[in-house]
Amino acid sequence: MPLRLLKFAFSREYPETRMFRQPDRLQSSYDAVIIGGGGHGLAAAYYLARDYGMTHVAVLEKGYLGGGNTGRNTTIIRSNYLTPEGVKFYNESMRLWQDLSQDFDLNLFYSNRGHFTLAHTDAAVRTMRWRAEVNKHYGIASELVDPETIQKACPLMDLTCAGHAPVLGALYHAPGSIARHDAVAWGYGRGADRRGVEIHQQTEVLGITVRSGKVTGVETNRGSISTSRVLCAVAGFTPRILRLVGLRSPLYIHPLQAMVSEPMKPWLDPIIVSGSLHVYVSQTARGELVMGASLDPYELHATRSTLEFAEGLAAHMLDLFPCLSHVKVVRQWAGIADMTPDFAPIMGKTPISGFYLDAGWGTWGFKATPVSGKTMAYTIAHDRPHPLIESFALSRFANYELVGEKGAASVGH
Amino acid sequence: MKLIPCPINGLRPVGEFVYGGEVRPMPDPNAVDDDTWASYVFNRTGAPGVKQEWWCHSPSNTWFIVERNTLTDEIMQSYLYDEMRTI
Amino acid sequence: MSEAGLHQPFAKSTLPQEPLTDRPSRRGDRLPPMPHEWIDRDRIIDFTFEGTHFWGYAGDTISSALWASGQRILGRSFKYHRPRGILSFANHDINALMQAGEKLNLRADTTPLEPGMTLAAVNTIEGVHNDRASLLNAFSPFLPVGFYYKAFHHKRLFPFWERLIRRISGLGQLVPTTPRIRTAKRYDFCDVLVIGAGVSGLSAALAAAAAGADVALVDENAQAGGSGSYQLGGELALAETTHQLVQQVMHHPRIRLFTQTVAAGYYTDHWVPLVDRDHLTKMRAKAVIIASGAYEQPAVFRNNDLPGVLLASAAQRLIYRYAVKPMHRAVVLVANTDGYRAAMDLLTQGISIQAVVELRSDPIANPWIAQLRSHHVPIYSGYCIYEAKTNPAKDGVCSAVICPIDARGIPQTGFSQAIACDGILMSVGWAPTANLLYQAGAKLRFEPSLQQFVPDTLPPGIFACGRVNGVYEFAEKIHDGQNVGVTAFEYLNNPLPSNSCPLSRLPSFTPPPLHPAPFIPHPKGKNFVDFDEDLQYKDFIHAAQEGFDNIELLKRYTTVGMGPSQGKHSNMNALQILAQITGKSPGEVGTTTARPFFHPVLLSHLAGRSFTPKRQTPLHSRHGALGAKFMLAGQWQRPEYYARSHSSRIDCIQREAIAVRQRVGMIDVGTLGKLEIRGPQAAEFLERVYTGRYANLKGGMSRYALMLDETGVVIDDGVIARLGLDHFYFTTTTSGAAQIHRELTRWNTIWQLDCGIVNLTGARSAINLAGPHARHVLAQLTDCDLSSAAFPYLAVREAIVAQIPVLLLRVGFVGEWGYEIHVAAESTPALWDALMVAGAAHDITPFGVEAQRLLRLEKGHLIVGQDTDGLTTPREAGLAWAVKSDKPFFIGQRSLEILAKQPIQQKLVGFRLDPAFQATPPQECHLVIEQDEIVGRVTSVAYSPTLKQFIGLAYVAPEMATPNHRFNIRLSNGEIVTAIVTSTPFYDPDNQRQKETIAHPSQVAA
Amino acid sequence: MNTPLRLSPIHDLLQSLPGNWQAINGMPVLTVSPPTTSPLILTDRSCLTRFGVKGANAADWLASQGLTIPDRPNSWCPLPNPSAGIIARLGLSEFLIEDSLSSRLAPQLAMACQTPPAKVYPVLRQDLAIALSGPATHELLQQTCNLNFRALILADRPILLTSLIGVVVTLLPGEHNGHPFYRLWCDGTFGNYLWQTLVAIATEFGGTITNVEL
Repeated sequence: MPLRLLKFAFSREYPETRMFRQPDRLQSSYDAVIIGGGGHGLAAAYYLARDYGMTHVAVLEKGYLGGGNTGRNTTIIRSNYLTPEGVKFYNESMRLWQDLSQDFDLNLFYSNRGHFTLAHTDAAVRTMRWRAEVNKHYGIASELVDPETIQKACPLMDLTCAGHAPVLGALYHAPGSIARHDAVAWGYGRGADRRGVEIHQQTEVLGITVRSGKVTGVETNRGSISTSRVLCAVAGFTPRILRLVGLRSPLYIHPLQAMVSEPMKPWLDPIIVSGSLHVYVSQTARGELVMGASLDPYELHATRSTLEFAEGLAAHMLDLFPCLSHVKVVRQWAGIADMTPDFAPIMGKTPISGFYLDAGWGTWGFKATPVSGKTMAYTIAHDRPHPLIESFALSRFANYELVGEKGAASVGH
Repeated sequence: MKLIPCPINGLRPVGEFVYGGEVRPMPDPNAVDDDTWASYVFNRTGAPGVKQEWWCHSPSNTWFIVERNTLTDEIMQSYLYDEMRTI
Repeated sequence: MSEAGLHQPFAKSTLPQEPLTDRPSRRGDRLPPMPHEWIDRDRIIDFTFEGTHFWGYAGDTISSALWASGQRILGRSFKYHRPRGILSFANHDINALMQAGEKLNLRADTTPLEPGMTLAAVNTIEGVHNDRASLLNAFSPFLPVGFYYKAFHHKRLFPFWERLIRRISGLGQLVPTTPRIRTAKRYDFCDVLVIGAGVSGLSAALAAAAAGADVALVDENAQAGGSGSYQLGGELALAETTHQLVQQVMHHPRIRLFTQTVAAGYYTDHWVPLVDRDHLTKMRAKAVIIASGAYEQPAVFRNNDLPGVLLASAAQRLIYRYAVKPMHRAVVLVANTDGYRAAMDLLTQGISIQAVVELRSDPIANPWIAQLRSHHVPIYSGYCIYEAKTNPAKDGVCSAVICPIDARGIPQTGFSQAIACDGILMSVGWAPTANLLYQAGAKLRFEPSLQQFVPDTLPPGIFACGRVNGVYEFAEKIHDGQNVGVTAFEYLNNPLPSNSCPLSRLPSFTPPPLHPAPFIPHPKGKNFVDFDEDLQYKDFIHAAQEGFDNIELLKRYTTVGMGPSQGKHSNMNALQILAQITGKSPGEVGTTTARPFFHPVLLSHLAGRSFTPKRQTPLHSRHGALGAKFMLAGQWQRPEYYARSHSSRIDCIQREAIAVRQRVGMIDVGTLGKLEIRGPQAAEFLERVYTGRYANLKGGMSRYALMLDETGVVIDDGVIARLGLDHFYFTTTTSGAAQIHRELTRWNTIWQLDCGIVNLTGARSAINLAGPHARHVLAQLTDCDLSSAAFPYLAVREAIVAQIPVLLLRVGFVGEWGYEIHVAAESTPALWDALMVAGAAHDITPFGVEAQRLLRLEKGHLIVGQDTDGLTTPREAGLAWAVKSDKPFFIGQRSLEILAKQPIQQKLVGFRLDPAFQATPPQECHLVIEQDEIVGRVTSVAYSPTLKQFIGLAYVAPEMATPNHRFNIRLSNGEIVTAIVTSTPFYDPDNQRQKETIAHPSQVAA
Repeated sequence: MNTPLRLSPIHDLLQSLPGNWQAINGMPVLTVSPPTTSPLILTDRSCLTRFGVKGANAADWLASQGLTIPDRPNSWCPLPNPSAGIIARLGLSEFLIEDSLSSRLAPQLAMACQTPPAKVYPVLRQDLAIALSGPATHELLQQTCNLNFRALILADRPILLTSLIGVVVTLLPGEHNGHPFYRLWCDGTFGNYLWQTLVAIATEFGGTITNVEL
C-alpha cells in the first residue's frame, strides 16, 4: 500500500481540493484564448503558462473538460510512424509521456505494453519494414518480427486468422503504450489551473472577430472577449470554427467508433493492431478489452454507434482470437475524427494573424497530446511555428507539399 | 443499418452503397489560378449542414445524388445526377 | 413451512444420495406452487456451485435455484470483494457472475439453470466463501474514490504496482481452448416492434395488431407479463389479467412474441438487434414502441449490499416466478406505493414482516397500510434504515438498525433501534428504462410531480408507453399501451415528417414512484451507490469536492455506471446525489449518454457465421492441382508460385522465371480489371481519364495507360486496346478494378459522353502465355497469322484458339514474346488445358505472381502500389513519357502543371549490386542513406537468375539518379550495401525479344 | 483430354455429388431427380444460355428484335412462348435475357448484337446462375441478405439487385408449387464462395443440392 494513500484513512476531512476552479465569469480580455478544453487545448495552456509564463489565458470548452475525443479514443500511444516528420514529432511526444504522471502528480496509468502491427499481405510486410527502418533511423525501437515472435508474445492469437488472412509478420514497437485518457485532460487542466489559466466549461464560441487580417476577439455564449491570440484545438469541430473566420481546409469529418468488453482476467499484454482486419485491441488494467476499427464510411458530425461496426469488429476479433467467443461487449461509443488527405495533422499559423490551428487529428490525436501542447505553446508564444511542426502547416496543401503519412495507415492507431 | 433511398432501387441498407463525397463542381482548369485549383482539389466543406453528396448503389453501379444533413444524418431527398437541382 | 416444496421433487428426483445436510437452509425455501410460476417441478436439475452439489427446477435461473437452496453468497464485489447475493434479480446483479467452464461472466440472476452446470463465482481467491481478496475490504479507507490516480505513479515503481493491479483485476477467466463459435444471424422485418412485454407492451401489441399491423413483441424475460405478473400487492387477480393478455398475444396471428430476447440497442432507421440465447436477429421495424418499464433503485445505507438486502421487485420475482422465499423475516424499507404492494406480497406468502420502514414522514394514504396494520405489521413513518447488520455466518443480514430521519435527511441516530430480520426489501424508487429511447434520439425531461424523467419529444416512429412513459398504475398502463398501439399503427400509414408524436397525457396524480434522496450517510460508509464498482455515498461527495461536479465528469472520475450493469441501479442515484450536492434539480443535472448495448452481447453473437467473400479465377482448381501456394490479392486468391517437392520457395520462383526466359510459361492473369468501352466518344473518354493519347491509336493496336488522381498522383495503370473505331478494351490492376470501374462510371455520369462502359472483370478471364516458344505453342491451336508482320508487338487480334473465341494482345510485361489471351470465363479451363497440351513439348511452365514480379523487374516495369506510393507523381516514377501534357484535359493534368514548377524530391531508378555480391541482400523498403540522411528507399529487389546479379528499383535523390552513381542501402541489421544506378530495362533494353529474330537470352542481357 | 468449352463456375464443386452428367448447351451438367420433400433445393443453372445488353437504346433495340420489354426498372417478363425464358430489366437501361432449356434466343441476340447500333452495348454474361427453392428458402435468404423478401409482391415481377453474404447478386423471386422459388445470378468468380457458403447453411436445415431438373 503506497504511503500517500494513508492520509485518506486518517484525515478527518477529505484531504483533497478542487482539481480546477470554476470561474464565475469571463474577463473582458485575455492574452490568449484557447478554444477547446480537451487534452490538446489544455496541454497548450499548460505549456504556455509553465514554459512561457503566459498565464492570462482562457480555455473555452463548449461541454465539459476532456469530453470530446480525449475521452473517446482507445488510448494507444506510439511513435512508429512512416514519415520523418511524423516520427520526430511523435517521438518527442513519447518522451514527454514518460514523465507526465510524475509531472502532474497524477497517475495516468501510462502503461508500456508493446505494440504489434500485424501484416497479412506481402505489401503490408513491405510497409512495416519501411516504417521499421525509418523508425530505427531516428532511434525508435521498431522492428519487423516473424510470426513465431508474435505467437510467443500473444499465445492466444490464431495466426491464420481463421484461414482468411494469415499473419506474415508484424511491426513490433516496444515503447507502444496505453494511458487513462480522461486523466490526461485532468492533469493538464489542473496544471494549467494552478498556474493561473482559467478554464471555462459550458462556454461556446459563437464568433471570432478578425480585423485587417488579425484576430481581435472571441464572442461566446457568456460574453465577448478581446484577445490577439486564439488557438483552435477542437478536433472534429474545427470546420465549424474555421467557418467563423472564413478559412477553408481539407478536413473531412467521419465518426470513429470503438467498443469495450466486460472485464476478464488479464491475458493480453501487448497492443495488437491489424490493418487488413481493421482491428486494434488492448486490455486495460481493469481487464476490459478496448477494441476499435476503421473510420465510418461516410461524413457525419455525430457520435452515434452502428450495429454493423460492432458486427464487423466482432467477426474480425474472433478471426484473430477465436477463444473470445464467450466474451461480451458492454458498450459502444464513437468520436468525431477530423481527417486530412495525408493523415498528418494541420498545425501552426494560418493566413489570419494570431489565429493558430491545432487540427487534423483524425485517428491519431491522443498520443500527440503532450507534443501538440508543447509545440503549439511555442508557436503561440513566438508567433512562429515550432520546428517540429513546420511541415504540418495548413499551407502545405496549396503548395502540394503533403506529408505522406497515409502510406502507413490502413488503421492509424 | 441506415437506409439510403436509391432513386432506381428504392430504400436499401447503407451496406449496399459506396459514399462518394460531397458534390464539388470542377472549376475550369484552364481558367483558374493555381490556388483556386489546389483549393478545389484538397479543400472540403468540412462544416456540417445539408449537402449534396454522391452515393453509388454498388450492386447496380448506380450513381446518384443524396441531399443529407451531415449533422443529423437525416436524408432530405435523392435523385439522379441529371435531375440535379440547387439547394 | 419451508419444506413445502421439497417432498414432491425428492420423491421422483435423481438427486445424489448425500442429500444436502450440511446447511439447514439448503433444505429449501420453496413456496407452494404459484399460479403461473416459471419452474417445472417435474424436472429436477442438478448442478454444482463452488464444488457443492445443488439442485433446482427446470425454469430456474442460477440465482433462484441457489437462493431456494439457502445459498446467500452468490459472488464477491469487484473492488472490495464483499459478499453479495441477489440485488436486482433483473439482469444487473453484477456481483453474482459465474464461470461455467468456457463461459465467463454468466449472470446468475437470469441465466437458466442447465443440467450438470459446474459453476463458480468469478473474481475470488479460493472461493466465494473464503475469498482471500476480501482483505481489500479492510483497506477500503485507504482507497478513496479515484485512489488509483493518486498513487502508484512513481516512474520506477509503477510497473510493480501495475503487475499487482492486473493480477487482481478483471472478472471471469478466459479459457484459451474455447473454440470459435459461429452462430446464425438473421434479418427480420415487422411493422411495429414492441420492446417489453409487460402490461403496457402487451396492450400496445394487441392494439397495433388489432388495427392491422404486423407486430413483433420482445421481452428479455423467459415469459411475458412483466411486473403485471409479480407486482401484485397480494392481488392475484392482477396476475390473472396479465395472463389473459399474454394468452391473447400468443394466439394473435399478427403478433410474434420473442421471449428471452433482449432488444440490445436502437440504431438508425428503426434497426434493433434482438439477442436471444443462441442468435442475433436484426429487426427492421417501421415503428418502435418502447415499453421497457423501469428499474428499481436501491436505497443507500450502510451495508445495503449484504446478501439478503434486495430490491423489492427482486423479492416479488423470486416469489411469483420461481416460488422462492426471499427471506423468512423481513424488514421492508419503503418510500412509494410499490413498497406496500411488495410488503403485501410477502405477507400473502406467509413471510413475516418485522417492520415497514417508511422514509417519508407523511406517506400518502394507500389501501395496503390498513391491511398491513391489520396484520400487526409496525409501520415506522419518517424512519430510515441506518444500517444493516451482518449475521454471524457473515453471509446475510441479522438485523436492520432503524432510526428517525429529519426533514433534511439527517438520521437521528440517538433514537435508533435494531430490528431482527434475515432480509431487507428496498422499495424507494424507480428510474425509467429509457436507454433505447435515448439511443433513438428521444428527449426526456424531469417531471417533478413524478420525480421521473419522462419522454418530452420523440423522434418519428418512436413511441413509449408504460412506466418508461411515467405511467405506473396497472389499469393506466393498459390504457397507455392501447393508445400508443393505435397511434403507432396510424403512423405506419401516415408517417409524420418531424418530431411531433404526441405523448400520452401525464397520468392522473399518483405519489412519485421515486424518493428524491434515499441516501443515509454513515461515518463508516459502506453505503453503496454503485454495486458494480463498489462506489459509496461519500465517494460522490469527495469527487464533487475535487471538482468533478458535472454529471459527465462525475461519471468518468468515479466510474459510476461504467461497470457491466452500465448504471442500471446506480446512475439515477448518482444523479440525485449530484443534484443534492449542487443544489440543482435532477433535470438541470441531466443524464449521461446511454449507448448500446442495453445488456452486454457476446462477440460470437455479433460476429455470427462471419462471411468472408473470396474470389477465385476459373482456373483455381487447376492451380491447386499443380501445387500452387496461394496468396491474397484483395479478395482474390492467386498462385504466388507452384511448390515442388525438395525445392525451396525461391528456387521454385526462379525456375518458373527461367522457364519463361528460355522456353515458355503461362500465368493466370484473370484477376486483371477488364473493361470495354464503346461509342463515338469512347476515345475522348479514355483521353480524359488516362494520361496518354488514344484518339490516334490505330485499330488493332494497344498502348500503355496511366491513371492519376486529381492531385496528380499515380493510382493505376493498364493497357488500352482499340478493337474498332468506337470500341476499346482495356485493363486495370487487379486491386483497382472495382473502384476504377465505379469512378469511371461517375465521371461519365457527369460528362455524359456518348459511350458506354461494360465491366468484364468477372465475365472474362485471361492467360498470359510468354517466352521464346510462346508463338510455337499458340500456333498449334489457331489459324491466326502470328507472324511479326501480321501481328506485331502491341497488336491485338480477335482469334479462335482451340475452338474458343479469344482476344489476343501481344504484350511484353515480362519481357518475352507473349500473348495475353482474354477469353470468356466459362471457356478458360478449356483454353488452359489446350495450352498445357500444346506446350507440353516445350515444357510449358505455369508461373505465379512472384516469378512475374521478377520477370517484370528484369524488364524495368514498375508495379503501381509497390514501386509507387500514395504521393508518387509520374515524374518521380519515371513515367513522364506516358503523360501527354498537350492534351486539352485529363484528370490530374492541372495539378501536374502546378507540380511541374517544383523540383522533385526523389526519382525512381534501377540499380544493381556488384555481380560478385555474396552477402545478405537488401530487401524491399530498405532505406537509401546519404550522409546519414534518408534520401530514398528500395521498392523492388530480386536476384535475377538471367542476369546473375541482384537488381532492383529504388527512389533516390534526383541528383543521384545518374547511371553508375553508387549509393548506399542500409539493411535491417545496419549493414550498408552499395548499389549502382543502372538504366532500365536491365534485360533486353532494345526489345530484341519482341523481334522476329530471337536471340539467345544471354545475348540480350544488359 | 478435351475439356468442354463451357464449364460452370462451380463445376469442380459438383464433382463429388452423385448423379448423371450430360451436356446441355455444351456444358456438362449433373442431373439428379429432385427429392420431393427437401426443405431447400439448390440448383446450378449456369448451363442456360444468356445475353446481356445495356445502353440508352438497348430497350428499343430489343423491341426491334421482337421482344416485349419489362416497362419498369427492376422487373422482368417472360420471353415469348413457347419459351419459358425471361427478360429482366436491371435498373433503367440494362437487360438480361436468359433462355429456358428449350429456347436459343440469347445466342441469336448475341449474334445480332455483334455490331451493335449506337448506344447499345452488349454485356457478356458468364454468371453463376442458381435457383433456390423449397419452403426454407426464405430462411436461407434471411440469414444471408438484408432485404424483406416476404414483403415482395410477386405479381409485380420484381428484380432485386442486391448483395448476399458480400457478393453482388441479381435475384428473381418467384413461386413454385406453393413454395418460394428464387433465381440468382452472380459474378462467377465469386461462385465457389457463394455456393459453398449457401450449401453449408442449407445443409443445416436439411437442404439438398440437385443439379439439374429445370
